[in-house]
Amino acid sequence: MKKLFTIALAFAAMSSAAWAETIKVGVVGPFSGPFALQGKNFKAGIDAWFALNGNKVGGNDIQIVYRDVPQADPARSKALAQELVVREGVQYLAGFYFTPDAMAATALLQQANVPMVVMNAATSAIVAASPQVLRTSFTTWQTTTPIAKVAKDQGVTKVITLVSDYGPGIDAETAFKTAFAKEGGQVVESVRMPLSTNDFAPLMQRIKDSGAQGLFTFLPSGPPTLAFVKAFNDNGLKAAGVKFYATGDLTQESDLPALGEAGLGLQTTFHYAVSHDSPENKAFVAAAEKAIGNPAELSFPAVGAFDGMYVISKMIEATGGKQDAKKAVEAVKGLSWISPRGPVTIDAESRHITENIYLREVAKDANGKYYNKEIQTFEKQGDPGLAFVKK
Amino acid sequence: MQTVMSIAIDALAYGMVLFVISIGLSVTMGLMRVVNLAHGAFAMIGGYLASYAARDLGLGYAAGVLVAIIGTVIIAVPIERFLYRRIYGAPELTQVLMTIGITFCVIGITNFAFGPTLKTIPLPPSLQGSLDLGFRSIATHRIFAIASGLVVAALLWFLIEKTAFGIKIRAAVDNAAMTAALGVRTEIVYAVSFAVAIGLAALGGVLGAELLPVEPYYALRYMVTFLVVVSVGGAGSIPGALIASLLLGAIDTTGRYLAPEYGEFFFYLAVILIVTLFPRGLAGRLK
Amino acid sequence: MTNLLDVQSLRKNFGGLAVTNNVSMAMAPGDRVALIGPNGAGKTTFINLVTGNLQPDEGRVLLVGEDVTERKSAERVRRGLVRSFQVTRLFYDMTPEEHVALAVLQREGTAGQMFGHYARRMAVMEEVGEILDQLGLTELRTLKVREIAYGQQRLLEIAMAMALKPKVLLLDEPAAGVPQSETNRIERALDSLSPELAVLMIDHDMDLVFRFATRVIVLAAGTIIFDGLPKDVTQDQRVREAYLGSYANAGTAA
Amino acid sequence: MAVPMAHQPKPTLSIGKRFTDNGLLGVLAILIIGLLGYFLVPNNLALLTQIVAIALLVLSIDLVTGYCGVATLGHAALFGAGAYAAGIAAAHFGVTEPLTMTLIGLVGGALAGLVSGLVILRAHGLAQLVLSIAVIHLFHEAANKASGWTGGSDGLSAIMPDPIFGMFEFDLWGRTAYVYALLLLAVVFVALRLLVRSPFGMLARGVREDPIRIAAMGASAHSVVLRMYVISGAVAGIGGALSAISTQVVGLDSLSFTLSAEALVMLVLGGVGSLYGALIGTVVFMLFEDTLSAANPFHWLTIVGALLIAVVLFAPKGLYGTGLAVAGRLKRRPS
Repeated sequence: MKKLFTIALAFAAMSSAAWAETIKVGVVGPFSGPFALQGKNFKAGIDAWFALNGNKVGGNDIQIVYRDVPQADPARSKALAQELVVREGVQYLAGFYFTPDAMAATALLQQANVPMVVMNAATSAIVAASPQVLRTSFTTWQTTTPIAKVAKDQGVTKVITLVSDYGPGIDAETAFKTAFAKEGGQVVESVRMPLSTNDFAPLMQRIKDSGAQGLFTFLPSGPPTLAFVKAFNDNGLKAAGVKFYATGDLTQESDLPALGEAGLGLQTTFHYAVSHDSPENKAFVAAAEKAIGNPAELSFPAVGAFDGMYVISKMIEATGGKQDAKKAVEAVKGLSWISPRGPVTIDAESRHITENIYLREVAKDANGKYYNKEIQTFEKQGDPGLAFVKK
Repeated sequence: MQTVMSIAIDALAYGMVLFVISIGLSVTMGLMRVVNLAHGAFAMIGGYLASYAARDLGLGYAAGVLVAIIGTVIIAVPIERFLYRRIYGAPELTQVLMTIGITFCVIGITNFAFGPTLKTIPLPPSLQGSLDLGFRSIATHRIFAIASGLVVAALLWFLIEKTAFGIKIRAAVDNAAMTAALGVRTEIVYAVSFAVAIGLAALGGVLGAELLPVEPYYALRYMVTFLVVVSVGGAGSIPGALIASLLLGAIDTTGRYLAPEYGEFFFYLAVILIVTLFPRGLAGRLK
Repeated sequence: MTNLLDVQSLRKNFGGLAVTNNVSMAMAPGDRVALIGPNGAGKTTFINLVTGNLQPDEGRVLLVGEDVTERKSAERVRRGLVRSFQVTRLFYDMTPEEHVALAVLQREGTAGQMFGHYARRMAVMEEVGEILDQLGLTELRTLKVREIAYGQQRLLEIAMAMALKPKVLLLDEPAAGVPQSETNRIERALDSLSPELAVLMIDHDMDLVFRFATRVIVLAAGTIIFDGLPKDVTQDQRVREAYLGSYANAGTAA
Repeated sequence: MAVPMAHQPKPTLSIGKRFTDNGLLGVLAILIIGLLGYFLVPNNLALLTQIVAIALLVLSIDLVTGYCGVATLGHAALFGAGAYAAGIAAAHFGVTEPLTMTLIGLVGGALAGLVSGLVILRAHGLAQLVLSIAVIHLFHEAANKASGWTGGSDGLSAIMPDPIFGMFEFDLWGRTAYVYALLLLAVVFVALRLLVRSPFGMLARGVREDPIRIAAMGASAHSVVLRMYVISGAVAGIGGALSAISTQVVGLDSLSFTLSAEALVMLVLGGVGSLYGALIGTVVFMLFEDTLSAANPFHWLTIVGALLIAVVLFAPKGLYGTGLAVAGRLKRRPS
């Protein structure tokens, strides 16, 4: 019995040895189901990176192995991550759209000797869960905090917050309240909406009744944002001059055509706009649009994936293709480069990305295409949420 | 008082949208006795077709609605002929398996063909904007949805209660073998009923698109809502579905206004209460 | 000696229609009563009221002196009031052996036991074997009920009732649908019932009724119009009217 | 087997029959196939462990759906309750001994079974289905609200089970977890085998076919099904605890409508009303899903849908039921 087992193990070891010059990267994300669009953007970002940089780093081929977790499902995410490490022999884990999925997989990293590059999941605590986690996306705290300043600067002192009742929504609510209080503003009411809300009209009535001058909201990207914005306009709040503030999740580029006229003028803060004007971004967008097929589908997870691949390539360089998670992570601490979103740095201490946050407004270009127009830059923003992570 | 009025209007508008989308399911489940979990899939197909016709081909809203209804029915005909006909009268669980399978396929194919982004159906200028009621404003398309809902309810009631075809449907439901023996071709009755139900699904998908946006996962996302409406109303009953839609719309809307945090609890506790009190649906008691 | 079953002034309306109208009757140990009456007289409703499948609007049902009107039908069964169904209600995926064994176990109070197989218990198997043998079902004991003939299913209904060892047994048309060749099995089974037991039988088969019953009750339009000896029933004027009247009206009523 | 045994008043059970009756054959099959899995895919044991956990959920649905005829789309409530009970015990109260955690999961699941049984059994048919949907949404929302205990939508992590018996540590390869899972499944399977063949199991089958008949025998159909719901909760709870122990996280998805519906689909796929059907359905569906979604993470859902349709068309009694029928026909032909 034991002998058989040893043989099986030996086989497993041999097979990974034989593939040594191909370095595998396991990417876990939602590639089917309701969030398939975001998974598609992961892939587009990664493909764009390959298109611009080739798939060799220092003589090693990089191969991506995709695994699908359609909806937040930590048990499945962990099982797949485990399978990627043990069976596929991946040296890097990456992707992770949802926080619980990322959290679940962090438990494996140390024993597996594998670094994890979070390409989206936006809860501050993930990087604290293991010293082998890096993040190339953003946190909800990071993108929310600046909008409080924007509101104050526009003379708004009374705000009502409406957020979806789940982790990121609650994060956004807390972040906004904290930041807005620091600015001297007042949050008159905080409402949490169930994720399954279809009809937002009654909530609009609540906004009206609260007497707030402005609204801060956080909703997951996708169908609810459309209904929410339409309800805001249809119920006369826009006409009444109530200011609308949100993070960029609400105006992600792939939702803009659906929002149409209703979205015009919405102000959001975010780390990336597809329209960002820089040579790096032009190259990236060209490659990513080609990779995704339909340019209208390109959205923010792609840039997180693209930069994630950059960090992974640097780690491969630093270790010469050998599996050594500690050395790899050490090598990219403090790493700075020009991302399609602007200048960024992997913070040496938190391993989270420091980046510019932009205030953008939805506008229409000459071809009638809607885009997020950057109008103000908050430079070198770290993650204010880290201070609140329970140890 | 204004707030109460305002909530009442929201409740009515939401309830009527629920009605328009769910009534087709009530027909398949009540009259044809099929647990049709693919109802949302057909509504979604309708939405996609309308979006394609109205937005991408620029045919306009009215044409979009027509294309949606006719197109969805055409797509549904072979599905009825080759798949549904095999599960009429089969155990509920078999029907669940088959219709979930169909839903998965539709989702996958839509995702492949149209991509995962939201699709909108551009409204004609007359339905855009909102109507000022003095104390509040209401979106014009919602008024349109309310009116359409009432028209659909009336037409359907007329079809089932007052026409020869309606008699055949009701007879076939009561006793298919006996009806067949009387010379009624039940498979045609079933096929036509199915087509009507699918047409209603497509119409609902289009009319409700402002509230329940069209995207590939639509087919599963709202399935539970439709099921709840139909069973609370009593499958197969038009007045039942109407009352259930309005009632659930009212509960949902009030719950979301008064205690949005606990809106889910509010809604489902109410469902449990209603279903326990009226196990055969609201219409089961009204008769 | 208390009556085993005592029905007092039962009344039940459906809508405005009195289906059971002030019905009283009693049965003592050893009684063999036949309940007859024209179609629509309310016989099955009466049985359902007695067993608790329906709740009466007025009146009481006493079982061995205890008022069971408010009790659920299952509780009445546990107190010894057992019925068979007019249309067989059986478990079509189970075998006759399992049916009877289940009834025996239920009577013993061990049907809720969550381990062990009944076939391991000699006493149970012996009793099951006896009952099946008595009704000529032995050869079919391991077939699924859906595979056996309707007449045999009727016999199984009676077998289950017998296995429950009732004090009062209500048989709703036990011989309906049973081929002539097998009715004698039913008769023999009925003859073998404990003399302590009270039996109420509904049937249209007058031969069976007269052979079996020591007393006949005639129900018409929800009211008892005759309660007496079998030999007197055909002479009774009201009974004749009820039957002939119903024939006369049959054309318009149907 | 189906040939009537003429005049055999006291059938005694042969050793061979007893062997199959108690499901020893099934246990052997579970262990052999399980160990085969261990050696054939030694590096995907995490998936195999997940399959076992879900198999327990599917067995649990079979108890109420297959044996008692209750329609439910909310059974994950029982599984999730077990998972959260075990997870909360470990993360908040430091109960990290795996056997104890499993036991806590069992109790949590049984309680959830009692609660949902009390609600769901108040109606029949479609109404019952809707009640079960309401129940799962209420459980899900309650867990989302109680984020202090459950971690809300971020999931409950920091579950660190001790080594089993202080000897076998939960390793990266998932060997310990898998062996533990297989043994749990074997034990549960034997227990359920005994249960469904016991007088109570017979009573339950009777309820499925005709609750009025059961009442006419003096038994209470409601109490039978409610008891079965509690047992079913215990089984699902063990599955949930196993999932919490082996993956060391519990997410809201374990209390979701999606999981309930998927598990029901697996059951119908395998064949309702037989323990083997439940096991086969789970294994086939999950392996199929895993292979497909690995081969094509983008479009596998379509193929799963097609599979379900094919099963309804060509194997209407489920894989196991139809397999048995085909085997029976083949066997009968030569004689």
